[in-house]
Amino acid sequence: MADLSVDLGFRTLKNPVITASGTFGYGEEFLPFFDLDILGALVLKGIFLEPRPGNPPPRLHETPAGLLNSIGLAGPGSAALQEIIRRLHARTAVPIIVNVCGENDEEFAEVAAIFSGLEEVAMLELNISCPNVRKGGACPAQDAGHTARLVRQVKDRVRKPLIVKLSPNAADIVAVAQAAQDSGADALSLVNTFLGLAVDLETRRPVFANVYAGLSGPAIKPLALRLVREVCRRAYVPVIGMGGITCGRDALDFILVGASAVQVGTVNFRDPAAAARIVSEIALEMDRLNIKDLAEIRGKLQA
Amino acid sequence: MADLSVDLGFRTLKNPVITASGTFGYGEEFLPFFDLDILGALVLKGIFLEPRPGNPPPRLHETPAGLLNSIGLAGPGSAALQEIIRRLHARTAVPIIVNVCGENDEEFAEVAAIFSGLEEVAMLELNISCPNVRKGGACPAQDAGHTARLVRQVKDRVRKPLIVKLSPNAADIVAVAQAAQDSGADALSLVNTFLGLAVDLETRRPVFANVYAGLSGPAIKPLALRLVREVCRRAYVPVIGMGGITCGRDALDFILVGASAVQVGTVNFRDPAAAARIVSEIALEMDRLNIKDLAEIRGKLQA
Amino acid sequence: MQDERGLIEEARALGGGYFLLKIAAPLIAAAVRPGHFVMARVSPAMDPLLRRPLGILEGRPPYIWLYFQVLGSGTRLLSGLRHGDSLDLLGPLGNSFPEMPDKRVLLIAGGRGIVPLFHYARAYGERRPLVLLYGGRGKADLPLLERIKSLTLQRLFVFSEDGSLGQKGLLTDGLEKIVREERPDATLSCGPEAMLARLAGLLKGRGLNNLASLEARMGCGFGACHGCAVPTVSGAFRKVCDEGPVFPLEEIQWRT
Amino acid sequence: MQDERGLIEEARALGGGYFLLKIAAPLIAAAVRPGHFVMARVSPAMDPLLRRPLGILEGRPPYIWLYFQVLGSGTRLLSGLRHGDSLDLLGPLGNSFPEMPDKRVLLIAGGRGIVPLFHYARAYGERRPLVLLYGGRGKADLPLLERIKSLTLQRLFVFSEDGSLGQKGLLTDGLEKIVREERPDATLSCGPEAMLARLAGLLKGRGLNNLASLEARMGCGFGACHGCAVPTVSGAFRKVCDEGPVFPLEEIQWRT
Ligand SMILES: Cc1cc2nc3c(=O)[nH]c(=O)nc-3n(C[C@H](O)[C@H](O)[C@H](O)COP(=O)(O)OP(=O)(O)OC[C@H]3O[C@@H](n4cnc5c(N)ncnc54)[C@H](O)[C@@H]3O)c2cc1C
Ligand SMILES: Cc1cc2nc3c(=O)[nH]c(=O)nc-3n(C[C@H](O)[C@H](O)[C@H](O)COP(=O)(O)OP(=O)(O)OC[C@H]3O[C@@H](n4cnc5c(N)ncnc54)[C@H](O)[C@@H]3O)c2cc1C
Ligand SMILES: Cc1cc2nc3c(=O)[nH]c(=O)nc-3n(C[C@H](O)[C@H](O)[C@H](O)COP(=O)(O)O)c2cc1C
Ligand SMILES: Cc1cc2nc3c(=O)[nH]c(=O)nc-3n(C[C@H](O)[C@H](O)[C@H](O)COP(=O)(O)O)c2cc1C
Ligand code: FES
Ligand code: FES
Repeated sequence: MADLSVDLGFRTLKNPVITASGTFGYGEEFLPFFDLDILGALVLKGIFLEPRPGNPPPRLHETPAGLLNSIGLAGPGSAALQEIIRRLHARTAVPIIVNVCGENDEEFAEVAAIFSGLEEVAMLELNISCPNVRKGGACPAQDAGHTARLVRQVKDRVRKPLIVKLSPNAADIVAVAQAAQDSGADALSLVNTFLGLAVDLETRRPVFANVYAGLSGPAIKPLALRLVREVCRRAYVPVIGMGGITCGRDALDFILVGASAVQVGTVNFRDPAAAARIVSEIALEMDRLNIKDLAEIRGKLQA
Repeated sequence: MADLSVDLGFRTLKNPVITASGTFGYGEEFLPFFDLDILGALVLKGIFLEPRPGNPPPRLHETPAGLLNSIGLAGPGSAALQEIIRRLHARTAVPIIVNVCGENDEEFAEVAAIFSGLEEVAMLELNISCPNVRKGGACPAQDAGHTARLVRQVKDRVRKPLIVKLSPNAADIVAVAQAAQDSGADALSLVNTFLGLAVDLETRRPVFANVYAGLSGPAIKPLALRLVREVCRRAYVPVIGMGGITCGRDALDFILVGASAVQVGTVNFRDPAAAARIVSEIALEMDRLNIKDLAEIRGKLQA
Repeated sequence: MQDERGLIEEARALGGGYFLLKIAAPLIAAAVRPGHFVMARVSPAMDPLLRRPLGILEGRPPYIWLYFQVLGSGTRLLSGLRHGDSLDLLGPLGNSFPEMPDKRVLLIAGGRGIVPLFHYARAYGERRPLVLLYGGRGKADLPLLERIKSLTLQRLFVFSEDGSLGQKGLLTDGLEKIVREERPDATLSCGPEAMLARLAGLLKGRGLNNLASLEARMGCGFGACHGCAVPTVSGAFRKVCDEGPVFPLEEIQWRT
Repeated sequence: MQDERGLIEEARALGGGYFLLKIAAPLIAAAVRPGHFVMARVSPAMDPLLRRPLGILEGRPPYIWLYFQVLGSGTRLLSGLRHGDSLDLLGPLGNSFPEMPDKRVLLIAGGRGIVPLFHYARAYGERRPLVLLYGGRGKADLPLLERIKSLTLQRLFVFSEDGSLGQKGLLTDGLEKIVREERPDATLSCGPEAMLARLAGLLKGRGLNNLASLEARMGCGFGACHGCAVPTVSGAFRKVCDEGPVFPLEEIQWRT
């Protein structure tokens, strides 16, 4: 059988399939569906220092082959999450990645430091790209300078590998990617959701209180794949690609353009066992195409 | 019945539905399906000075609720198009808009000048945003400075109203919009297609010879609607919104965020009578919501 | 909770845009209780992308019944299912209405809100007297009435806004009198948000145990996306899919 | 050209992923000629977004027959159609094979490429002798054979790569001999691109009139999108949908 393992430099994963933040809850919601050890890793829902209620409903709006969300990073806060992580870790050996959020740079660093100190956590993913915190969708990942400052500040406070998650809404995502890696990011992940808008003609208001929301799902895959390729061409740290992946073929597309691993998001809602299915589909597809090892195709797009 | 007419300042359209360039051929292809006089206006497929063969196949690739195209602006050249326009004009009274292309600024101005002199042409749309001409998808509309220069140069040579078509791939579409209007654009239209990528794992090559291609269709609607709103907030000239419109409701969403009129693109392939259907759906929807006149809702999004 | 491929045994159009499906889904049928729902995958393609939540009208292993109203593209696709087709279902999901033995229970159903209450009456109606208040816009909105007559009910009150069936008016118009006469200990309700909000007002301070089953847009149906949150009077949000869909009526912050 | 809602009269699975639909579509049926195709809308939802091109196997007003192979999501959805369902069709589209009376015609069909040639034989076979060469990977790939026996053909040659039906081998392997023996004036062909490319080589310089029906990815099917272009030997592109799908074999620039 094909070798699905992935060497990130700082860590090896048994396969490239990671569940994406905010789409896999706190892991335990998926225990009824499959053994989480099947995954390469999982990323928990984004966490702030304190508990947050999240945005008022509606929080979701379906579009053709896409999903707009404005969850607003509802969550129990970092103290409660530590408990959840311990509980989860007792039930699975899958590497756990904490998605670190903050309203300001100090909070990012604070939250990162907390989870850097937690034995059960394998890595941190710095979510500097959530469009649902500030009105209008602004986030640190829209600016290379801010990203550099923030990553450095966080990096100083943590000892775990740090993945920096990028926004497709940046004017120049490649510049932001470079800023992040030059400032110490151990890996990059992209894309977070695209800023989108839905309106309600009846009320003449935006569907979401926050006006804009983040678009994810199969609709964005061609756009995400392009951005991941652009970032991979300049990145010297591993890149984790995502955006609209629904099957093994989709995942391999991201690896072909240079991603080391992938994250699987919205499809988890449609099909709770999707991530496990994608792991086997990747293996089957590799066997079919006689690919022994992911390195054989990683970044091998001829263009 | 509701009043669907649209006053663009320089011209009145009987309704806001315009068929988008490249998705409505040269008009005549749709004569079997409906009376073109039903439309507010139609835009012809983009034209260069000389005939162009277009890109090699494949030129299309379907994605979930979206279409990637890399037609490469195949076309008969401006001399032949004049004949086509005369023929079309003899069969319909619908305002004809010529989508003006160029490999360089001079060619844009040249083509614009030619069709500005043609009586049968109502307006010009300057396609500075096509991602399928240069490899990598670059186009003048990615840069405010280039846009300003080019629009001024074209404006000097034409007497017909000039619509400037913007690219969603610009780092700052609002800045480009401002440059275009400040340089004399009579109206703005957006969005052209989003840069996307599809790859073929079997051959390890991009699906398209040009690598990137343009994404259109319902998949992009939430993204397009946001960009149109952003541009409308700063525009003092009329804005023509488009991107993924498939029904009257979609069209009215764009008007609610501030568009004066809309263009209907990819859906014409799926449903050749779509544009005519959308005109009636708009009227029905306005009646249902007791909207007498489009001005009642134009730009009236409460956010 | 099961991820089960159901087989359509019977598909019936009931008129007025309402449909009834009888589905062989033995694992879900074996576990279902009144108030539970399923998430149904409406298309093998990516539009519609998400599953749709549907209450379970009745469960009699190996079958479950779904009853739904065509609203948009998801329910339209479901209405095209025929005998022999299959349907991916996730369920049973959510909490459920408690049995409350020895209590006098009033069931209040608006439109398609009949689903969990029908289930309740089917499951528990033979063991003690139940009163059902069922309302809709008009006759076409109440196509389940024939089937309801097969339930064991102590009393049935029917309301229609246009008077085409039962008493004319909103069911909330008749509520006060019915509560006075029937003296229930508890009410179980399901229906449009405006109806539930009005019920909350009418039932306040009467010392009854009022439980309502809510709807919300759902991303996943099993607690992972936090998309289905509803505000409560305490200011906190609750997830309809796994903390509900049944909540104390008083706990919800009604928007209307 | 009509935008017509067809009604499925009969849907049959033929095994091996092949399906046959009998559709009441009187306007299209009245106008159809061999070589024509339709664009079928495969979903009311937005994925798949585009219609799919399918050749017309036969037209006998008010019916047309479609024969297709499940390849991806569009054809999979079509395979779920049942008696009583409807299907939006645009057609008939494209040019067609000329009748060529008084000519000895050899039909060459690879796999699903049988469709326009079956149609041709049905329409013109009774008026003069036709020879059909039909090939596929194996028996499961040639499920139309039974139906083909109902055609009036002078001779029928069957090839399968695995030898499970007819002669073992590619149909192009047998071509030379058949051409020598049957002495056709013209060949009409349809099949995989590799087969057509090979045919072009084999038939070159023999003075025959060789016409082939091509496939291409289509956006619209009626000339508007320029998505279906194929390169010709002159360097120019031709649109398969409205300048084709039938072209002189020699005119096409084969990629293989
Ligand atoms: C727990 C639960 C149980 C349900 N049980 C049933 C049932 O037994 N029978 C039944 O007919 N329906 C039931 N519903 C409602 C059903 O889920 C929706 O009608 C369905 O999802 C609509 O899907 P659609 O694709 O047809 O419509 P869409 O195209 O998704 O929507 C059509 C219109 O309805 C609005 N809408 C859609 N879903 C909701 C929602 N949840 N809340 C508010 N507005 C919405 C949309 O904004 C749109 O305007 C239930 C809902 C929940 C949450
Ligand atoms: C004029 C014409 C007539 C046709 N007649 C018939 C017919 O009678 N019966 C029949 O079974 N098929 C016929 N086809 C082919 C048929 O249109 C395709 O098989 C169908 O569109 C595939 O759709 P899908 O959604 O199932 O597959 P998709 O998901 O679209 O594609 C599945 C796989 O096939 C590839 N593919 C899809 N379409 C094409 C194409 N046109 N060329 C090359 N690769 C492609 C895709 O890249 C993908 O790998 C015809 C095509 C044309 C152009
Ligand atoms: C409901 C929802 C919640 C999300 N929450 C988070 C989050 O907390 N942190 C984060 O970094 N990304 C979050 N995301 C973004 C996803 O992790 C992912 O980047 C994005 O959805 C694109 O991948 P997909 O198309 O596979 O879903 C969320 C996405 C969705 C749909
Ligand atoms: C096949 C195709 C060809 C196109 N050709 C042109 C063109 O020639 N000139 C142009 O300005 N836009 C062109 N476009 C872009 C459309 O006019 C429109 O901006 C875009 O498709 C978004 O709208 P839609 O989602 O409704 O299709 C083309 C789009 C498609 C799909
Ligand atoms: S629907 Fe996803 S958490 Fe409730
Ligand atoms: S398919 Fe659109 S031009 Fe041929």
